[in-house]
Amino acid sequence: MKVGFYPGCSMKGGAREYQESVSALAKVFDIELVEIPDWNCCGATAAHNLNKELSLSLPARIMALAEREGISDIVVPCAACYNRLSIVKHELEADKSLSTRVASIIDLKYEGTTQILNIIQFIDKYITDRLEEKVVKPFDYKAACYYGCLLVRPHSILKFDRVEDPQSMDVLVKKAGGDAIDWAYKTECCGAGMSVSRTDTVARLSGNIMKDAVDRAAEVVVVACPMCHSNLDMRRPEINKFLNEKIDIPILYISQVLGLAVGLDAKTLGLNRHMTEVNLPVKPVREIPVAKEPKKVVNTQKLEA
Amino acid sequence: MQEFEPKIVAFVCNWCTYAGADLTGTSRIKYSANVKIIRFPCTGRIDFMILMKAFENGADGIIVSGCHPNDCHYSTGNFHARRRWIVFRNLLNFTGIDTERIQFSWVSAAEGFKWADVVNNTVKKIKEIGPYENYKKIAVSTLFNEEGASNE
Amino acid sequence: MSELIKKVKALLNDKTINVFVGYEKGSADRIRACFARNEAQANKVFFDASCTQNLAGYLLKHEVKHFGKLGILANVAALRSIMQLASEFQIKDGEVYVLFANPDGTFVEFNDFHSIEAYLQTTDTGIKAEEQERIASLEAMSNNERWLFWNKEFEKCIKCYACRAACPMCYCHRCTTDVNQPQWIPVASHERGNLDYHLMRAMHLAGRCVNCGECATACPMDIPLNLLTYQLISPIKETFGATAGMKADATYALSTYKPDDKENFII
Amino acid sequence: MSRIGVFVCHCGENISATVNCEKVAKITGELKGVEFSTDYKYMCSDPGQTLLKEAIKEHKLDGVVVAACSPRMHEPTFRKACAEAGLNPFLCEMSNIREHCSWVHPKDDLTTEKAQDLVRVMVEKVKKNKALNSIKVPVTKTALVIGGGIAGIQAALDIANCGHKVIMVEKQPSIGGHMSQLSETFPTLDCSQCILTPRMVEVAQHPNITLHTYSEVEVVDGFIGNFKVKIRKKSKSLDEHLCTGCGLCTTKCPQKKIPNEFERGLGFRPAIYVPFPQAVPNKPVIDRENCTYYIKGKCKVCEIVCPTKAIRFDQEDEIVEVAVGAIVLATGFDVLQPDFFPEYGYGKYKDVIDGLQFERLASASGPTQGQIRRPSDGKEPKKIVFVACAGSRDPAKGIEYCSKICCMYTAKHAMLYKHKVHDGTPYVFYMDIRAGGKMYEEFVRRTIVEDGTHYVRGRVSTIYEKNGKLIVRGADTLMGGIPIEIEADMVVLATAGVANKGAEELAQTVHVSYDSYKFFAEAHPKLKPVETNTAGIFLAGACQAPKDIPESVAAASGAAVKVAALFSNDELTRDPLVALVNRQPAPVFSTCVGCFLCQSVCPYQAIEREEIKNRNGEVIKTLARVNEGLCQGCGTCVALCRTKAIDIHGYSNQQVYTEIMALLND
Repeated sequence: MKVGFYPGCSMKGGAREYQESVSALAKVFDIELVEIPDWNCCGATAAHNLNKELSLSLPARIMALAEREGISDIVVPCAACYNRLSIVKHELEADKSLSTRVASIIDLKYEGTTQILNIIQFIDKYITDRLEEKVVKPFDYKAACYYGCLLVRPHSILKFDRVEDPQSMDVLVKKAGGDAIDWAYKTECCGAGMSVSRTDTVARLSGNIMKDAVDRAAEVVVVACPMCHSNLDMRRPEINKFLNEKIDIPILYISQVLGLAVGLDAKTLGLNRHMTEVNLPVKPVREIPVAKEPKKVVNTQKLEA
Repeated sequence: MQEFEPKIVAFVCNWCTYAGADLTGTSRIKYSANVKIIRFPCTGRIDFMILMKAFENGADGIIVSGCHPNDCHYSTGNFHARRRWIVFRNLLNFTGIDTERIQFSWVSAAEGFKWADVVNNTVKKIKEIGPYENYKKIAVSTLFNEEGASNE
Repeated sequence: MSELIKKVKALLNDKTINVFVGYEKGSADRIRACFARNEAQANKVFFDASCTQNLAGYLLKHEVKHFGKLGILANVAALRSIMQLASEFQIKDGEVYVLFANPDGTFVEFNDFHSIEAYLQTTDTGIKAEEQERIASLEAMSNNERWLFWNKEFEKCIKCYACRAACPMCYCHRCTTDVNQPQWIPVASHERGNLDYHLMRAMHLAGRCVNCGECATACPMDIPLNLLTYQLISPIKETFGATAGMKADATYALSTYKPDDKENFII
Repeated sequence: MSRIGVFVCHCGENISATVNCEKVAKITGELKGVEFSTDYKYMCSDPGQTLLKEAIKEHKLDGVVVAACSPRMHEPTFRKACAEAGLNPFLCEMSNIREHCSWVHPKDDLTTEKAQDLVRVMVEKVKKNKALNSIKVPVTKTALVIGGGIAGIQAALDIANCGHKVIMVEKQPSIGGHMSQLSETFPTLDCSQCILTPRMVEVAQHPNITLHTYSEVEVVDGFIGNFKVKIRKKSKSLDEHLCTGCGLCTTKCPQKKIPNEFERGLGFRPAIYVPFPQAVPNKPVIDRENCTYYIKGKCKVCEIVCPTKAIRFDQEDEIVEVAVGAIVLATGFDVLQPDFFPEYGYGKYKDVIDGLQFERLASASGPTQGQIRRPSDGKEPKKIVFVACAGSRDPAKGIEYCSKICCMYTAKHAMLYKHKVHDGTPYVFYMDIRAGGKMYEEFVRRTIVEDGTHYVRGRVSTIYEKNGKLIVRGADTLMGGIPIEIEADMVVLATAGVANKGAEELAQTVHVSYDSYKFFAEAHPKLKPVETNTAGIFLAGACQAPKDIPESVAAASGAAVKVAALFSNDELTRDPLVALVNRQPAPVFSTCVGCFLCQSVCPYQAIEREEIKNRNGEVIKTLARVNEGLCQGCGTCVALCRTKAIDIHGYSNQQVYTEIMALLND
């Protein structure tokens, strides 16, 4: 099974562990991720603030390249890239003349036939069915699933399950053996790109998120966006300073959570790369209810940092 | 040479366009005398064969007009008419009949100005393209007043 | 072959049907329709790949109907005709025994409309590539060229009405052609009368034509009549989402509407 | 040979200024079949009409063409004049040579020629006209009112007070509807029950009203004046004649923990129950789904304790068939279901309730006897948040309309809360305050100014529970959109009013149209607000769109007047310009082939199936038939019919064909 893969900048830099964990997870499920050759920047926040055509052309080129390779599905783990690609696909679909114009700019044929999948849609389409049978180490933690904004909005285009109270990541965590808690900050702003320019704002916004998660006894926050991850993880000292507390729960990507559940080791999943140490408590083993042959019982859940 | 005065027949519904044309009159807005109206209860009543008959009998242009979508006096007649025209227009195009000579429009009872515009623009267009010689040829060459039979 | 004959005999013997509409070899081994009512006639029933006529055209014919319960050897076009006729309340479920001649040479019984619908979903019901090409080439012409093309074709028409007789959807007892108060369609086969007649026929089949092509096959003057109705199939499907002869309870594209039906010519 | 009269009107100078009327009369007078032609200054004047009438008599005219103004103006005038002269009014046609000719063209020969053409067209048309008689339809002077809420009650009483019989059908065991659940009503704060219950009793006691509660309409056939209706009376498991309504059974029933629908789940009821104390009829029904006897096969406590032995466990549903002449739909509305608001925790947190639940809490006869207590622990909420537009005006949620009543009842709720919890703090989140109505704006002002309700303009994004409090998070758009969080004890959502469950099915049963929200559609949004597109069926109240009590009552009275007007004659007279399916001698019977493709184009369900049977009673043909009582004469079926089996009076195939011929062949 081959699926196109668009890494974007963060997978190659700050969020290398995200790519590592997605690749490792795909491998477990015999999915070959084909990186789109000669891919370019999605334009991120900058392009659509500066130049409309540029902001359309950059993602269009990525999709056109994928089309040229005969790729029908592209998984875009970064929520920001996913957002840009999806919105551009939508805009070009709605306006054929714009689509023609963009095709002439990028000098490639653009049909709009590729499907853009975020990490959750990717997992749902290719992995979910086989997930439970592969779980060997249930991820037995109270997890707060944090969706952020770029994955779910605008609802009219992205059609994420329930815009105000999304569920699909919670479902995945539950399937991995976890306890997805009900909490209030699933889609609140983390501060996003203010990370550098207004660290204080990020500390406050991300701080509120972390506070609610911890107050509700979450042992881990699960994310699907490198930006959310960096704010909640890398800005932890600032967050703790703002809250005047010491919050030390880790932030994991959904791909890492599932990776752990299917028995991948911490190094493969890049857990060592997080700023906040991933130090999940060892839990007593829970019997896995399996119908067919009993799986090997693993006694300790040892995480290598 | 005398200027070409096209024969144009308008098939309109009683409730919107006929009333709209009345308003054109009440407002004394002038339009070309080439267009003559035949009243129908609803655009839904306008059989496609009526359009064929008009061309056959020497019409150079046709206007078909009724209530705007959602405004039909009978609530849905114009929706059915619209489907009929979509299909019929396809067929006419395919058989090489000049659909430019048929102007479909929605003119409400309040659109006296629009009616005058529709008429004037249609007359102008038909004057430009000239008489419908193609159709007249087949019509005239064979006109041995068969219809006389039905006119008691 | 013997299997088919055996089946027809069994059907006639146990009175499941009174007549079986199938194919037989006529003079000079030409394939023609047969109406088997007894063993001897059943023995002549024949089928091979050359048997392509849509026999559904006979289902509503008075001369066939009066035999009683009908059985039919159906091809895909006939199945679609049956569906369309059902949607127009001309055939009830279970009224006609349908034996389907699979392209692979086997025969399948369809016991109800539902199974016909299910089968049609899985099979190719579109028009043939060469017909599509002919339509495309006509569409590529100028308006005047098309006018001349059809004028030339219609000039040939002798108003024999074979197209009407062959069409499974032309089942009206009194065709508009035969209405004389008023005389909508001139009787004589002059250019105008012919144009009127064929435009009318195409409009009456719009949204109902199941693209069996019997009209063109039947035409002794080789007028490509099927193109007129075929050409309307894809716009009707694209604009209204309707395809004729796929469901027994389908709605007719021209007697339904959507408030937001799209057009680009009404001002 | 026809004897047609042509009368060309000058309309003062309105026509004659640009059209040579004398010439028109002269030229058209020479047309074949025209016996008489003249022109006159004012045809519509008394002398003009007299001229017409005398010409009809003198020249024995069998057709008349008046060339004058628009037929939309004076067609009735001249048809009446013809009728007075003994000529069938439908043999009179008008040529519009004023609006469509003299007023829009300059004075020249072309204009006069056009006038001649227009007259010629009508002369030829009138030759094909047929004498027609008005259609008479008998009227059954009994009305059916579906729904026993305030709208149904009002309509039923108004019709009954006009002296006509009324049959009322109510789905629930009691009439009263949503209004009986309300505590007090805006803007006067009078008690809902106090003003409603006398009306309910009046319905029960009115000699002209037959009440079927716990019943539903199953089939509606027929047409205006002549509907046949089947009503399913669901079994109450009770002999209503024997039951005295003592209520002993309801106190002894061992099943006591069934969520009470009337209290919207805030209280409980037994399996044999009266929905509320003032119910009409005040007799219990057994809820078979929850009754121990029907579940387990034994119990029968109610039967044992009943002093009059009125319980009937084996009672079956009864089908009642009635004939009615008019139907009033008054089936009301519903409010949104909890799963609509995951972000507001409705359905998840006990203390997030909807407006109707708050009504029950505030009602003196409610589960808390009118004290405001939160459902979770019974404590008095000290801080309460009301969320207006919960679902309404939210395209993302698929409800784009304004539910209209929420602004007012939310203001009322805040006020009632303040009257009951003096030290409490009410907040209202709102988008706009829509308080158009008599004393409405003043009422909202009172809530804000006198009762100190904090109105916050902004939407609530989310509500969640934290440390026993409901955190309501929103934005205050009047303060520059600053985020705002309120730690509330209770939240009341003004959930959108939506079409009642089953509205779509009912609309299909009674053959009326409905909008995309499943509210029933009126015939015209402005001029026919209580009529439907189906003649003889009317709308009252919130089944049409969200409405408050005064509006519902007004609409109900409006519908009642329409019914009364219909019932004011023994027969209904209708214009005969209707469609008809041709008839032929046997064995053809008709050229209709019964494809019924015409059926779905008819907006009025006027096309019926008619079975032609032979002497043995076997069906030999099924034909379409146009019901003259329902047909409104649009002619869409005529244009659709492939065999030309359907035609329409007034615009027949012969007539329009002749018009085209005449117009184009001069």
